[in-house]
Amino acid sequence: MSSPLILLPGDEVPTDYLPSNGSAPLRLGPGLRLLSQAHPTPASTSKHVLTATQAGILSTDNKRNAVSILSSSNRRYIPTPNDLVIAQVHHSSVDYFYCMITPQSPHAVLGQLSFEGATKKTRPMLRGGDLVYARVLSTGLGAGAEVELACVNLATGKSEPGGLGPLNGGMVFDISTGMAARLIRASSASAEQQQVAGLVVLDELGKKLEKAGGFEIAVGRNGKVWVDCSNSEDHAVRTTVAIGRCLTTIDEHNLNPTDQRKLVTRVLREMKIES
Amino acid sequence: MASSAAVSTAPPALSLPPSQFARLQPHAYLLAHLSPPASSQQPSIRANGRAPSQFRVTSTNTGSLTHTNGSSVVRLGDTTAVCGIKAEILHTEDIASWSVSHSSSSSTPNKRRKLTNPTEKPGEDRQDGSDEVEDDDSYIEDFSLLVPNLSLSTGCAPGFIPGAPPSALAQSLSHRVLSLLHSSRLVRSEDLEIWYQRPNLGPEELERHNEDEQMDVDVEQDGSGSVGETREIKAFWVLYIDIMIISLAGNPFDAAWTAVLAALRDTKLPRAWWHADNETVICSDLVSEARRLSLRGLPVASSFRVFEADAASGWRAVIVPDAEEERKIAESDRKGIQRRWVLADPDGYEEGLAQERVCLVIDKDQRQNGKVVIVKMEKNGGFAVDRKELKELVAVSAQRWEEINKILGQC
Amino acid sequence: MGGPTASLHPLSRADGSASYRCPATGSNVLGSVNAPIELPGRRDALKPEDATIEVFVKPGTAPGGVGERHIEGILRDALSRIILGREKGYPRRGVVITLAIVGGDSIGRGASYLPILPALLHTSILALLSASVPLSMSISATILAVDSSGKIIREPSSADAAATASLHVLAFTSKGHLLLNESEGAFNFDTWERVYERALTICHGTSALGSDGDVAMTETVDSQPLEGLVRDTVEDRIHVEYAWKIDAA
Amino acid sequence: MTDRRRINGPPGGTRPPVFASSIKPTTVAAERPQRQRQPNELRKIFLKTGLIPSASGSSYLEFEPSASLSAARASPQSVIPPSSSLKLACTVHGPKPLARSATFSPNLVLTTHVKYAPFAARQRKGHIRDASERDLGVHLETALRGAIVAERWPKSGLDITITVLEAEDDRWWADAPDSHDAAWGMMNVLAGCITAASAAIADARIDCLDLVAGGVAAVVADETAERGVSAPRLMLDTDPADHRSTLSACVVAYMPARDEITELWLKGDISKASVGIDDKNLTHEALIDGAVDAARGAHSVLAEAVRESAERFAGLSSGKST
Repeated sequence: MSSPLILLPGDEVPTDYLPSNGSAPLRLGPGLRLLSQAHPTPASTSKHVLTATQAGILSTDNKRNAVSILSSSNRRYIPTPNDLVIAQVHHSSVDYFYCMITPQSPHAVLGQLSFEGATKKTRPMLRGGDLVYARVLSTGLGAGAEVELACVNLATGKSEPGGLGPLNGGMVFDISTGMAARLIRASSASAEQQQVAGLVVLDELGKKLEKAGGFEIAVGRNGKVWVDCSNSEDHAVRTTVAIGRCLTTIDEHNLNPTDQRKLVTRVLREMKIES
Repeated sequence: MASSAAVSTAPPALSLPPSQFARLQPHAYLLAHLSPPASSQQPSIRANGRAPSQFRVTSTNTGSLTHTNGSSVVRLGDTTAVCGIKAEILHTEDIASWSVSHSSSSSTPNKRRKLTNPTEKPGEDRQDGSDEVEDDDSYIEDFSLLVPNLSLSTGCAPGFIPGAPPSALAQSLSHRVLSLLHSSRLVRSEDLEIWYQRPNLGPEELERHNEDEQMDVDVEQDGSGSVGETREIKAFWVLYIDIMIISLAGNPFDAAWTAVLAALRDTKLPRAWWHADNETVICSDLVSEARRLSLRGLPVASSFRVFEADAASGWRAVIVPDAEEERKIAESDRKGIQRRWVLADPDGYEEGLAQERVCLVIDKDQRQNGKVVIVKMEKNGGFAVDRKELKELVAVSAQRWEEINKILGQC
Repeated sequence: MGGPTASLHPLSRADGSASYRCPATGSNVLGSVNAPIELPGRRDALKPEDATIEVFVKPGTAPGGVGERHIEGILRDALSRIILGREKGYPRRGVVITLAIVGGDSIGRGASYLPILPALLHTSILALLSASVPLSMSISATILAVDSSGKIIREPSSADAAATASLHVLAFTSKGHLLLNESEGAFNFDTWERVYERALTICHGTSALGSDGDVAMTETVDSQPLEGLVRDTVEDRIHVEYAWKIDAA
Repeated sequence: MTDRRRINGPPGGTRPPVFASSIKPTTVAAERPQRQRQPNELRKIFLKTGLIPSASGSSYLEFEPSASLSAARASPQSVIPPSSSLKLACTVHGPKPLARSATFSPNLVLTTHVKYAPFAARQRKGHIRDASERDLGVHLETALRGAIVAERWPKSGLDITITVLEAEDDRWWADAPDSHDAAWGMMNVLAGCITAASAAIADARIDCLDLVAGGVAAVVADETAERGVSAPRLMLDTDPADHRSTLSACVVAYMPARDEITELWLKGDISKASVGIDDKNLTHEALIDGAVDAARGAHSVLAEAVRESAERFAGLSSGKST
């Protein structure tokens, strides 16, 4: 199973590609569905088959015993509960901030009190154009349903995972939703997972910019990445732009790890940022 | 929708009256009719009491509308179509593209043409002038001589707002009628041409010639070579074919097409000639001088829908057997339970329950012992009908042709 | 004369898009798909358990007319059979397919739409794949003309199409079902069966139903099956997008 | 001027045929049709309900062809019909909930729609309603609104659609169309519309005060062999093609049981006519009375058709319960 398997809708998933993790139930990810035999014929061996419903690469995860289809990476973002997004406040009412997740979708609501430690007195005063890093709480049902966001875990009252809340300073760059998903996976530690996502850029940047004061990054599933280098003093803006350039270029040209390293070196040299 | 659950319990012990059941569980209701329990010894019959390949009672009436050149009323069960044809005159001087080449003496415009006669070799037609004249109908398409329009905004069924512009369905039906009129080449271009003979012949002769020209369409126009110098087309008849669907209970296309067919057969065009002094076309109002159109054949339309037993297929994820397996399953169906039914001439209720549609337009070639000629074959929206099924449907449509031929012959 | 060519995702704003051109018939179509999207103002007409599929065909030069409404209906009926409108996120929402006829001859009043139908179908299916709309299977379609001597011409040019006895458009699913057939002109059933065989070979090659054996001779005439074109186009795109993953593996 | 939702004719436009006899009217035996009925004799009306099952109520109405028309049908001489007879279909849809956007209404909202088929008249009609068709719709709505018990159906709508398949002529075809001459045929069409709609509403089982019927009367002047134009006379249910000139005409929508008129439409001027002759009875009142008499006649046909509809409904429901 060295070469990746590309499936089209209606194609069956060959059984030898499935993770063989014994007893644990197989988890089906997006792009796949299980079909049962409607009219059993003696010829057919199995009663069930797995078929693809989207075109993409078959991706298997032996550890979690999961299988899914990786389809086109450049999709419009559709809010799903628990996604982390970067939203922009559009306007506010007494109870809610109305935020923009993507320009083409209706506004999402963010409760004035859904921030860590927020009370009527201490709630953040956000104005139109301000950015928040938030989690999708619910997407509602049916047409016209509102997407609800929160910057706090309602059960614990903490901003979990860390970093949720207003984003001050920095800059936002647009990337593809596929890239955003990869960045999230890559940034959530562990070298092994970075291998999975095929991204070394953050590591590389982190190493090279350590001396210059490092940087902060937040990735939203809605195809936005926020970068801030306020620690690097006079180079702050230049470094921020350099990081943004690296990320968007890698996204556009689908660079592999080797090229990513080369790119980082080149961009930093061009922007005259010492490493 | 618990229709799959209702399937098993459908036939016995209904607490609802049938009309209510039909509304609440339409799919199960029709299925229960089509697949009676084996023990009951009942034949498979549709909810409307027809056998699967049975068409509704069809009746036509022609010539009852006073202000038309030809008219018809066709009733296909509860679907009623009224078709009226009004002929108007298009002067060649009003045609922007009527170029010098057209108005010159040549009566055989050098235009593209379709060959229908399958025995004819390609390339041969180019030399044979007389055949060409008979076969060339490009005028009809090029100058829009046939103008069919179908209207559903007559209150024919709830859901069509009266006075609103034609719905997508009405537009689609209008287009299908026009495209079938073109592709079946039902109307002959020469029937619509109004000629002018320059008066180097005596006026009586002109009269006579015109008559010959227009009355005898089958006469080969060999004369066009010799007298061609002085003859030219001055105008065309344009047929405005308007179809009003007065009542819609399924299968509007068959009703509309039959109405068009009947109205065209009823259509009489007055004798018309070019009046050089007035520079206009004058018609004779004598019925004895008017002539009927000589139509090419009698293409008859038959529509079908496929009803599938498994309405839940959209819900339940089942393996869709590929085409090869499909055939094997179909074989086994003969013995066991039937899964799908091809319903001829669907009514409105059935149309709502069956997605897959087939429409066949066939004619019988009278010159070749009534050999079946398919003029149009449309199939869309499903997997059930394949080669074998289409072959059977052609046979059903051929029977329907006989029926319609008889019905139209009577009026 | 080259075969048909296609590309995925030429438009960046749409959820999915594709362009398709077939030099033989002279058709060139650009299509986009937006799905799932809210269809405001049509709430009463939306089906509660299924997606609403809308198709719009825009002719290149002339304004649209009744012919476009007809072809939109044909496309909608065919595509709604393979789109899984009941998958998560799709019920009560819309799948909107817009097809622009970019090049080729414009279709006149009441003229046949068949010559451009295969291109419209291919563009739609590619755009749907590019938008990752869940589908039960893929399709491929072709147009064949039969001339008066009974010879079958593959993908006739518009001039050829006008001079033939009958025209046939057939669309097959990737599992070999006949999803759509539109035939016009005068022909008999035997002729159509020959057309069917040939069309199946064009769409699927000989491997799909090679049981008869006698279809092998046509293999040389019809180089690459059209189903392969759809597959290759999608695979190429995925190879580009997942270069990082494929290279790493 | 192309309509993108319809199939259009040649862009240059077409002309209706011109007949040789209309240029030289003497050539063919083109004689004005003559009224064969007595002045107070009505044409027979064919009226049937329930022919369109998909509608809540429906009716089909046809006037008996005039003597000249049936003669022309029996032995056709000329392709130009001497006159025509009204044929129309009426459907009623509802009561149904009003559109979401509509404002609240405590009463049944009546929508009437009259459309001629393109082939209904001597001249081809357009696909889009013209002013006269709209006008007919308004007149029809007034006529019916007075008869329906509208408060029985709050927040509901009732659509009444009439398709005129064949209309009455406004005058004899060979008469020069005088610009001052009114569209007399429209009055007959309206009378027919009222009667047919009334039957369809009853067929849809909408509560009504009474069956409202339409009737037409006119003051006409005819040519006679001896003295040219004869003295104007009052006639019921006139066919405009039968008469040399129509001076005035009146159509009423009348409810016999209540002796009420819900709609009155009077056109033309009879002052000159009444001055010129001694007959002092030729007043507007007489004209209206004449129209009411004609409506009474139509009412008897209407009542019969509605009785039939009721019997069918009763039969249907009894069949259902068994």
